[in-house]
Amino acid sequence: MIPIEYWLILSSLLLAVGVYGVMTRRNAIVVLMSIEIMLNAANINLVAFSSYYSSLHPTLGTDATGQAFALFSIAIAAAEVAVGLAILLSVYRRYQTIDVDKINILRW
Amino acid sequence: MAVWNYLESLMPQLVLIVFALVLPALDYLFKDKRVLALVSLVPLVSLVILLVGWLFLDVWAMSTSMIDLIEVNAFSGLFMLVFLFVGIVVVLGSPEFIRTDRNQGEYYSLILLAITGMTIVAESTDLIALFVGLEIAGISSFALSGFRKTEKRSAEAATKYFIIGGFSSALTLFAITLIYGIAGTTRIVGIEPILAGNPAGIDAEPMLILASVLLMAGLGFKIAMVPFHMWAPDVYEGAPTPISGLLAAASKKMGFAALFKIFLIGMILTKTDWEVAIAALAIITMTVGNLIAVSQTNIKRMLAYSSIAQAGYILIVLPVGTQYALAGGLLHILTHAFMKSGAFMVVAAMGAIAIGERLDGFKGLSKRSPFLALTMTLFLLSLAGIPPLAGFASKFVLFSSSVYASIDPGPSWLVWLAVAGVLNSALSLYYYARVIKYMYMEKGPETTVKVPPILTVAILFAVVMVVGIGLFPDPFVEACRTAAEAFAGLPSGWP
Amino acid sequence: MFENIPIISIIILLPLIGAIATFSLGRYEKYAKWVAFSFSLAALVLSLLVAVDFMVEPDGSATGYHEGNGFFDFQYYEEYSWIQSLGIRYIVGLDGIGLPMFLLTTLLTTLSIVFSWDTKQRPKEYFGLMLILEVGVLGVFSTLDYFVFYVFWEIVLIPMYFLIGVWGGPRKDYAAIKFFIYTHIASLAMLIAIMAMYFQAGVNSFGMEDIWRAGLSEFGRTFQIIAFAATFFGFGVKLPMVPFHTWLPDAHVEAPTAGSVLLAGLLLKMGGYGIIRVSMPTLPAGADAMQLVMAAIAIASILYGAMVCLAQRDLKKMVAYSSISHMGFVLLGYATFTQLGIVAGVFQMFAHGLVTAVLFMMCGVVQHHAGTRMIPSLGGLSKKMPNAATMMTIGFLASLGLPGLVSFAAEFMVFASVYQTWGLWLLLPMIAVAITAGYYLWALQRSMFGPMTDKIDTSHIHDIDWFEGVPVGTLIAVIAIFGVFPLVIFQYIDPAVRIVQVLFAGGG
Amino acid sequence: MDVLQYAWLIPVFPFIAFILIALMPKRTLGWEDGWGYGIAGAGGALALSFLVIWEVMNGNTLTEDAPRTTWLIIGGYEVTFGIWIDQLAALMLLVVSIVGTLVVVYSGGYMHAEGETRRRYYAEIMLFISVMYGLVIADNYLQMFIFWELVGLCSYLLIGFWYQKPSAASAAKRAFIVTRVGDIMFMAGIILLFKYVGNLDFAVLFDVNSGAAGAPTVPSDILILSTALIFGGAIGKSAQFPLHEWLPDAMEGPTTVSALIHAATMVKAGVYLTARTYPLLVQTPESLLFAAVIGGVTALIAATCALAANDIKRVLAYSTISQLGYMILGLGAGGYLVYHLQNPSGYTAATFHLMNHAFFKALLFLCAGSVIHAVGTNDMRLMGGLRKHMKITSTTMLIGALAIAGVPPLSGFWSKDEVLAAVYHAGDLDPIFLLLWVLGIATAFMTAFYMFRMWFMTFAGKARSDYHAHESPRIMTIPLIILAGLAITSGFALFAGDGFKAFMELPIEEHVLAGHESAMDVAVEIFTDPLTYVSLALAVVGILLAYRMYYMPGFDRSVFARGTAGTLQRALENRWYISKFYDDFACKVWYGFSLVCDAFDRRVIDGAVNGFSYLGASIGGIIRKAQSGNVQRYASLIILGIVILLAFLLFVVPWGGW
Repeated sequence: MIPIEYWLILSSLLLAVGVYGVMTRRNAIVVLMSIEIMLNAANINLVAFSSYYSSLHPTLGTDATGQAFALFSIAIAAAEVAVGLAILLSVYRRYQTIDVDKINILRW
Repeated sequence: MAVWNYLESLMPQLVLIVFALVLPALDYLFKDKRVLALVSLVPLVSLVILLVGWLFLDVWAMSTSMIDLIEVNAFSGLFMLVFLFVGIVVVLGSPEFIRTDRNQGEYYSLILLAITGMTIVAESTDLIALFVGLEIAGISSFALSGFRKTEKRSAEAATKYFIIGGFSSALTLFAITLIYGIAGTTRIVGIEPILAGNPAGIDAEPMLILASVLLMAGLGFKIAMVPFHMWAPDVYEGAPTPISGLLAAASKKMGFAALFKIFLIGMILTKTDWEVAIAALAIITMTVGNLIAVSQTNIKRMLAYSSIAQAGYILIVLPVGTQYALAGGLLHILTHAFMKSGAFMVVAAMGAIAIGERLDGFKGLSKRSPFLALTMTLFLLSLAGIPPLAGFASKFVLFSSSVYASIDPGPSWLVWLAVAGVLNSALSLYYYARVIKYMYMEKGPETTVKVPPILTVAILFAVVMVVGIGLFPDPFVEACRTAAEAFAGLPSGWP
Repeated sequence: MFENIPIISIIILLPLIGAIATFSLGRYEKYAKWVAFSFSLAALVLSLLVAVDFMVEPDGSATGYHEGNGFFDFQYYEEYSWIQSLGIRYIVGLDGIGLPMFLLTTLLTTLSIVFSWDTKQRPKEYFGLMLILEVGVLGVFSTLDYFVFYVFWEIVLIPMYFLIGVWGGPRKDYAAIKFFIYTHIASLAMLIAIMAMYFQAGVNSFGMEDIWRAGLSEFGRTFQIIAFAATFFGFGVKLPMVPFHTWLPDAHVEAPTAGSVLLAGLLLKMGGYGIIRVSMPTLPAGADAMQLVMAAIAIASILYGAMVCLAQRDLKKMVAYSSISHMGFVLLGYATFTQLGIVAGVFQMFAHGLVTAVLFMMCGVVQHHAGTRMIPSLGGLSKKMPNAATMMTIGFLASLGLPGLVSFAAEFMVFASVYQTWGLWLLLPMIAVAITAGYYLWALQRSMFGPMTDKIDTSHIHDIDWFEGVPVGTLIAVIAIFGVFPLVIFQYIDPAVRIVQVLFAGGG
Repeated sequence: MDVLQYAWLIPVFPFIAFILIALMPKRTLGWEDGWGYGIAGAGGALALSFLVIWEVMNGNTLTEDAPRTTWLIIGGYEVTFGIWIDQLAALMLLVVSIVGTLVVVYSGGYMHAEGETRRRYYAEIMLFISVMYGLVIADNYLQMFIFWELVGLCSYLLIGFWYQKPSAASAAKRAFIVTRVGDIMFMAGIILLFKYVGNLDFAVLFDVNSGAAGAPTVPSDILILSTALIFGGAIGKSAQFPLHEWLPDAMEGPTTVSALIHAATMVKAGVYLTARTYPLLVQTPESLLFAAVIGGVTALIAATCALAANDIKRVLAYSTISQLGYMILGLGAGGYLVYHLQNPSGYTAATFHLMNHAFFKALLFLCAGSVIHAVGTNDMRLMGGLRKHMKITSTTMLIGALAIAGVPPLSGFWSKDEVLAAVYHAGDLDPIFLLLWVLGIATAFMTAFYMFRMWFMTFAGKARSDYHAHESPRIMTIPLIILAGLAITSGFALFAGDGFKAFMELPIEEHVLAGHESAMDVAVEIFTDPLTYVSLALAVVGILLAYRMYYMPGFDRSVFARGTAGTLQRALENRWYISKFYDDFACKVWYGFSLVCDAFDRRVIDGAVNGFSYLGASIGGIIRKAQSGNVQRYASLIILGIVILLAFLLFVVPWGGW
C-alpha cells in the first residue's frame, strides 16, 4: 500500500501547480483549468484519507466520508466550470479578449 | 414519517428551491416583470414570518430534529433571518434597477438559490454540508454579479469574482481535506475531540496550522478579510447594485457563519494558536478598509471598503471567543445587514433615477430627494455607530465584549481590539460624514427626483429596522444571546 | 409641585416634539421659529418651575426624592427599564449640580432661537436641529445611566455638525468634520471606560449609582487610574483642555452665531459636568493619582488660552480661545479636590455659559452689522452702534471676572481653593487675570473705540436689532443678577457637592 | 434712630441715580441730560454722609455689630457683606461726599458742550460715586475688593470717555490693566488670609494673632506675604512706583474725572486700603518698610517727572502720585513706629494728608479744568497771561499751589510736615528712614518748584498763542471757591476739638491706651521742631526758583537742552523711560510671545491634528494603489497572506510564548 505521505505530497504538488497557474497564466481559460487542478488536488486528499482511515480501522468497515465528499466536490467543480465558462463568454463579448491582464477597468 | 422529519429541517431550503425553479418559467408568463419580484418575495416573507414567530414571539417551535448534516437551532435561525431580510430588501430593490434586462426570472431564481446556499451554511454541522452551501451561494453569486451582460463592468466583476472565488473555494476544500485527514471525520463537533487524540498518528501540528491558515484564507475571501479582500471593491462596484448589497450584507455573513462554526466549535481548543493571528488580521482589516474608503469617490466602492472594515469589527468575536462576544457579533451581523443593504438600496435608487453612483451625484440630494438623503444619513450614521441607531447598539455589545474579556478571562491585550475598533469607528466617520456633507451642505442640481415606490418600500423597511433595533435592542440582544448559547464550548462572558 | 408627574422627561420630550413639529412644517416653514420658540419657552418655564420647586437641602419629602446614600441625592427621579439584558435603564433625576446646567440649557436655547429670528436659510431644519440639540444636552445633564448618558452625549454631536456644516462660514466643511470626529474620538475613549467600569463593577447595571457603589470595592487603584484617564480624556476634549482644544476655535469661527452660543454655552459644559458627575466620584483613586495632571492641564489651558487670545485678529476666534482659558478654571477648581474649588468650578461652568453666550452673540452682531469680525478692519463702531458697544463692553467685563458680574465669585473661589491646595502656585493662574483684561480691553479698544474705521463701508451700520438685543439684554440682566446674588445658584450646588466631597474623601 | 445703621443707604442714592440716568427714556432726563439726577444722587449721599460723619465725630462707630447680609455660602464658609463705619471710613466719606458733589456740580458747566454723551458721563460718574462709597464702607476685604474693582471699571470707562481719541481709548485700557496687576496682588493677599482665617471680615481679621480668645492665628511669614500683597493692591490703585505710569496717561479723561477719580478719591483707595490694613500691617515691619520705601521712591520719581512736564494735567497727575507717595511713606513709617510701640503719628499724618490733599488737589484739577475749558488746550507752553482773564480761577489755583507747596497756614503745610516728622522719627529705629526723609525733603522742594512753574507758565506773563480766554461760568467757579476755602482751612482740623490725632485714633489697643497729645501739644511740637523750618525753607526756595526761571525775564532755559542737563531733561520728559519700557514690554515682548503661542497653536498643535488626518488619507491613497485591478495580483496577495500567516503561526507564535 502506498503510504499516506506520498498522496499528500502528490496533492500538495498538484495544488502548487494550480496555484502557480492561477497566478501566472494570462488566458482566463487556463486559469479556470488551474482552479480545477486545485480542486482535484483536494479530491485526491479526500480519497487518500478515506482509504487510509479504512485501513487504519479495518474492523469499522470502509470510511466513505471522503469518497462521498469527493463526489460532491466533483459535482461542484463541474457547476463552477459551467458558470465560469458562461462568464468568460460574456467577458469575451465585451472585451474581445480573455486575457486577465486586460480586464482591469475596476480598480483602486 | 421519517422522511418528513428529514424534510422538515430542510423545509425552508425546499421552499426556496421550488420557487427558484419555478421563477424562470414564470418569466415567460408575465409581461410586467415586477410580478416576478413579488413572486420571489412569497417564500422570503413567509419564511421570515415563520422565523420571527419562532425566534421572537415563541408562537411555535421549529423542529430541531436533525439529519446528519444540518441542525436547526437559534444560531442558524438568526442567520437565516438575516439572509431572508437581506433577500427581501434586495428583491424589493431590484425591479427598477434591472428594468431593462432580459431573463429576469433567472435573476430572482439565482437570488433565491444564493439564499438557499447561505441558509445551508448557517445550519450545517458537517464540513461537507458547509462546503456545499458555500458553493451553492458562491456559484449563484458569480452568475448574479455578471447578470448585466450588456455592461462591461458587470462582466469584469463576475470574472474577478469567479476566479478569486474558485481559487478560494479550492483552498477551502483543501483545508477541509486536511482537517478530515487529521481528524478522520468531517463533523464539526467531532473534530475537536479527535484532534486532541491525534488518531492519524502523524505530527499533525503543522498540518493543522496549514489547514487553519487555508481556512482563514478561503473563508476570509468570503468576509473580505485583508489581505483576501482585494476582489470585494471591484466586484461590489461592478455588480448590479442590489447584488452588491446582497454580497455585502448576506454573502459576507455566510462567511462569518462558517468561520464561527469552524473556529469556535471545531477548532476551539487550538484557540491560543490562532487567536493572535486573527486579532491582528481583524485590526488590519478594519484599518485598511477605513483608510482606503476615505479616498474613494465612487459610493459603491466606498461602501465596499466600509464593508471590509465592518468585517474587521466582527472578526473581534473570534479572538475574544465568549458567548457574549458572539452575541455581539451576531447582533452586528444583523444590524449591519440592514444598514448596509439599506445603503446599497439608496445607491440603487440613485442608479434607478439616473443620478449614478459617483459621490458627486449626492451633492444637494437633500433638496432633490429629502427621503433618500435622510435615510442615507441614518444608514451612514448607524454604520459609524452613532447612537441611538442600530449600529451603535451592536458595536457597543461587540466592543464591550472585548473590554470585558480583557478584564475577566483575559488575556488583557484583548482590550486593544476594542480600542482599535472605536478608533476605526471614528475614522470611518470621516468618510460617512463626507457623504452627509455632500447631501446636505453642497449645492447640486435643483431638480427634484422621484424614487420608485418599490425601492421606497425596500429602503423604508431597512430604515425602520435600523431605527427600531437602535431604540429597542432588547429582543434582538436576547435572540443573539440565545443563538450564541448554541456554542456551548465558549465561556459565557455575560456580565 | 410635581408629584406623580415625570417632569424631567416632559422637559426633555418637549423640544423633541417641537423638533418633529418644526421639521414637519413643510411649506409653512416661516412659522418654524414660532414653533421652535414656543416649545423651547415651554421647556424654559417648566425648568424654572422645577428650580423653584427644587429642595435645596433635600429630604424625603422632595418630589421624586431618591437618596443616593452618599452618591448624589436626586429629586424628580424616574426610572424605566430599557435594555434588560444589559441592565440598561432610562433613569433621570436632578441634583444641585445638574439643575443649574439644566436651567442654562433651556435658557440659552430659547435665547438662541430668538437671536436667530432672522434666519432665512432653511429655517425649519435650523430650528429643528437646535431643539434636537437641546434634547441631547438636557438628557446629558439629567440622566443617571451611563449608557443613556452616552446616547444623549452623542446625539448632541449630530445637530451641531449640521449647524456648523450647513449654516456655517467659509471653512464650514473643515470645521464641521473636525468638530465631529475630534469630539467623537473623545467620546469613544469615554465609552470604553464606561464599558470597563460596567464589567469591572460586575453588577449588570449601567446605573451610575450602582456602578459607583460596586466600584467602592471592585475598582482597584490601577483600574481606576486607567479608567479615569480615559474618561478624563473624553470629557477634557469637550471641555476643552490644552492640548486637545484645536477643534474648538475652528468650530466656533465657522459656526453660525446661535451654534457658537450653544457650543460654548452648553457643549463645553458637558465636559465639565462629566468630570464631576462621572470621573471624580466613581474613580476617586484615579483622580487622586491624576490630580497634578489635572492641575497642570488646567493651568496650561488658562494661561495658554489667554496668551493665544492676545494674538487673535478675529473677534470670534478670540472669544473662542477665551473659552479655553475660562473652562480651565473649571478644571482647576475640580483639581483642588476641595469643596470650595469644586463648587466654584461648577459655578464657573454656569457663569461661563451665560457670559460666553453674550460674547458670541455680540460677535454675531458685529458680523451681521459690520460685515466682518476682523479686528484690524473694525474701529470706532461705538459711534454707530452705542447700545451694541455697551453690551459688548459688559460682556467682556463679565468675562474678565469683574466683580458684580457672574464670573467673579467663581474665579475668586477657585483661586482661594488653589491656594488652599497648592499654596503659592496660586500666582501662576492669577497671571491670567491680567492677560485676560489685556486681550479683552485691547480688542474693545481696536474694534469699538478709536476713530471710525475706513476699511469697511460704515454708512449702513445701524445699532443692534431687537431680536439680537433682547436675548443679549436678558443675558446681561441674568449675569448681573447672579453676579450680585450668586447665592441663588450656589445654594443648589453647594449641598450637592458636599455629598461628592464626603464620598470623595471616603473613596480616595 | 441710629443713623449709622442706615449708612448702607449712602451708595444707594447715587446708584439709583445711575440706574435712572442709564435706563430712563431720553426725554425724562431733565437738565443737562441727567445732571439733575446726578445732583440729587450725590446730594442725597452727601447729606447722609454728613449725618454719619457727625455721629462718628460724636464718638459713635459701627464696626463689629453692623448689620450683615449673606452673599455666599460655599464649602462651609459663609461670606457676608455689611458695613464698617469708623473714623477712617468717616474721613473718606467726608472726602468722597464733598469732592464728589462739587465735581458733579462743576460738571454742569464743564461738560455742557458735550451734548448727548453727557448721559453716559453722568451715568458713569454716578456709578463711580456709588461704588466708591461702597468701597469706603465695606466691612470685609472681599466686599472691598469687589468695589475696588468696580471703581477701577468706572475709572476705565471715564478715562475712555472720549473713546474716539485713540490716545484716550489706549490710556483707559492701560489704566485698567496696570491697576489690575495690583488687584491681582490684592486678591492673592486676601486669599492667603482666607485660607488661615476662613473669613475676610475686618472684625475677625483684625484680631489675628492678638492672642485673644478665639482669635485666629496666621503664620508670620504668611502674614508678611499677605500684607505685602495687599499693599501691592495699593501700589496699583494709588499709582505707586513701579505701577504709577497709568495715572499721567489717565489724564486723557475729562478734567472733572481727573479731579474726582484720579486725584481725590479712587487713587486714595490704595492709601485707604493700607490704612485699613493697619492692624495687620503693624505686625509685619517688613511690609511696612517695603511700603515706606515704595512711597518715598514714588514721591521723588513722580516729582522729578513733574519738573519737565508741559501738560498742565500731567503736572498735576505727577504731583498726585508724588503726594500719594508721601501718604504711603507716612503710613509705612508710622506703622514701623507702632511696631516698636512708639507714637503712631505717621498714621494720623498720612490720613490727614489724604484729606487735605483731596481738597487741594481737586481744587487744582478743577482750576486746570477751568483753564482748559477757556483755552482749549492742555499745553502750558501755549498758555500764559491768563491771570488777567480768569481772576477767580487764577486766585483759587494759587491757593491750591501754596497749599501743596506747604506754605503755612494752608492745609498742605500741616499734614506734609507731620508726615516728614514721622519719617524722621522712624529714622531712629532704622537709618533707611533717614534716607527716605531726605527723599521726602527733596520732594517737598521740587513740589514747590513745579507747582509754581505751572502757575507762572499758565497765568503769568503774556499769552503765547491765540485764544479768547474768559472766566468760567459760576456753576464752575463756585465749587472752586468752596474747595479753595477747604484748602485753606482743612489743615486746622489738626487743632479742632480734641484735635485730628485724637479723632483718628488707631484701632489698636495699646495706642488707644497710650493717650493723646492735646491739640496745643501738636502745635507746639510743630513750631518748635527745626525740621519744620528746613522743609518750609526748601519750599520757599523752590517757589523763588520757579519765580526766577519762569516769571522774571532773562533766564535762558536753553541750558537744559545741552550736555548732561540735556540728557537729564530728555529723561525727565520721557518720564525716565519707564512708560516706554512698559510699552515695549507689552507691545513687543509680551505681544510677540503671544504671537509665538498663536503660531505654535496653529502650526504645531493644530498641525499635529491636521497632519494626522493628512497622514491617514495619504496612507489610504497609497494602499489603494495596491488594488491594481489585476485579478492575478489579488491571487498572489492571497498566497502571500497565507505564507505570512503560516510563518507567523509556525514560528512567531510559539516563540513569542502566546
